[in-house]
Amino acid sequence: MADIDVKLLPETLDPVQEHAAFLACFGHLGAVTAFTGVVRAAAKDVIVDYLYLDWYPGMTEASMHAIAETAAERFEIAALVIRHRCAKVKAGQPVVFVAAASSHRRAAFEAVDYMMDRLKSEAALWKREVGPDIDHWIEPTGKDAEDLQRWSKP
Amino acid sequence: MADIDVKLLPETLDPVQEHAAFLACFGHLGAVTAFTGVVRAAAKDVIVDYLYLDWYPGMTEASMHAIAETAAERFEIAALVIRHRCAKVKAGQPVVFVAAASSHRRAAFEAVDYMMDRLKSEAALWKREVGPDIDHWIEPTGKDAEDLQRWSKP
Amino acid sequence: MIDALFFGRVAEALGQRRTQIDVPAEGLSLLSLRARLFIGDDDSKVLMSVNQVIQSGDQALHDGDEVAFFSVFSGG
Amino acid sequence: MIDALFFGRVAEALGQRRTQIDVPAEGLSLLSLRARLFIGDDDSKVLMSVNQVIQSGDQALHDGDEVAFFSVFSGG
Repeated sequence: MADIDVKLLPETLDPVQEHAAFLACFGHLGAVTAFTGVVRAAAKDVIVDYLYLDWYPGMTEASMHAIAETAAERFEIAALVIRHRCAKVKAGQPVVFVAAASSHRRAAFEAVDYMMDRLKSEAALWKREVGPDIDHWIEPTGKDAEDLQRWSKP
Repeated sequence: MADIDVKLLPETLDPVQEHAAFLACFGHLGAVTAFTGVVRAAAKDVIVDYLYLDWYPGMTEASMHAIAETAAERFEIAALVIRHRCAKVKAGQPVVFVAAASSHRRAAFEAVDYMMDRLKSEAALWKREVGPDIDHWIEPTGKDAEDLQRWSKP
Repeated sequence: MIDALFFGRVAEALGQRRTQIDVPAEGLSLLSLRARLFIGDDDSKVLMSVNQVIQSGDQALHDGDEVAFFSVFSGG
Repeated sequence: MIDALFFGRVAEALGQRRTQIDVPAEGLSLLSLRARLFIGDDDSKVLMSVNQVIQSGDQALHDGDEVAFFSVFSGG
């Protein structure tokens, strides 16, 4: 059974500390891939002050756990971690951290890539982008659907 | 021009500190992918005490820099870092750290994946595996050649 | 009593995040609850869950159920 | 004088990492240097570089050149 650790964080996410902890526990497996997503201060030239991520306590964590479990099984991964912010996340702050450890380099890459694609569209989160000239809910784009589609190929 | 930083390290490599420094400089771009390779204590059930990585001062750094430059150009990456150990690297110690920062998640994944595949076969390093029952030079396997071949597809 | 929760764009449109509804004697289905809450039928992007499991069709609701209405997910 | 360097399996086989060779009056080519250093011709996996640039064919060497012989790379 894979070691899966998922946390939804309403206040803060420290990717450096998460990476350190994950490497300390699972680095010995040989290959560790980590992805960090940070809120950008501008999206298509429009200033973003913060994201607000609405969440459904219980269901959100379960949806992220399900994604990690599928990834662990599909790519034969020994350890996976997902850390996702919710509530208000200011520009420049980390919003998501995902890592995978395996004895196979390729599997670790694919598992993280896969989890990120699924988190975009299948984690029970609702993202709102707020700035001086904007305040709107983000919905998955055609690109997101395309990214997800990659994984249904044989 | 991409920000490329390559170092060959004969004594120690700290992936946590490297990740922290890279995130601090380039996290604001939005997407950071990092890969850490650690020497495994066993390969195919044979105990490994350490790797010895022979290197060619000057040429080794240049070969890694060339790999990073090609990756930056091919995947339109804003910042790349490669840290590679040389000399004696004990089991459990990190041997390689590669990271890419971009505003595009997929590009950051692909650049790191690509650099790892090329480092395996095209960095001017010679890896020797040493343990109680083994002492041999490692040469790229068919799998490594296959991994590399992926990137020559259109 | 049924707990009805709202998230994302739906919460914003309704101006509330939660309401509680008694199950009438004649019973209550998921889609009739949705209509009663004035969650527009024309908006095909409203998703529903019962006890945290996403449901796409209609079904009878029971006392103690937790029902939620929300827009499509966007995380990551 | 030419600086000849050896790495990896080649350094181990020769039992040395470096040697210096005077260019004879009649000149010296890369492949003749290789033969002179007793680096087996049967081992197709020996790679060569001149002034840190990998070379696959033969070429004349010059005073001050840095020549290296090594096995295939394996990093990562």
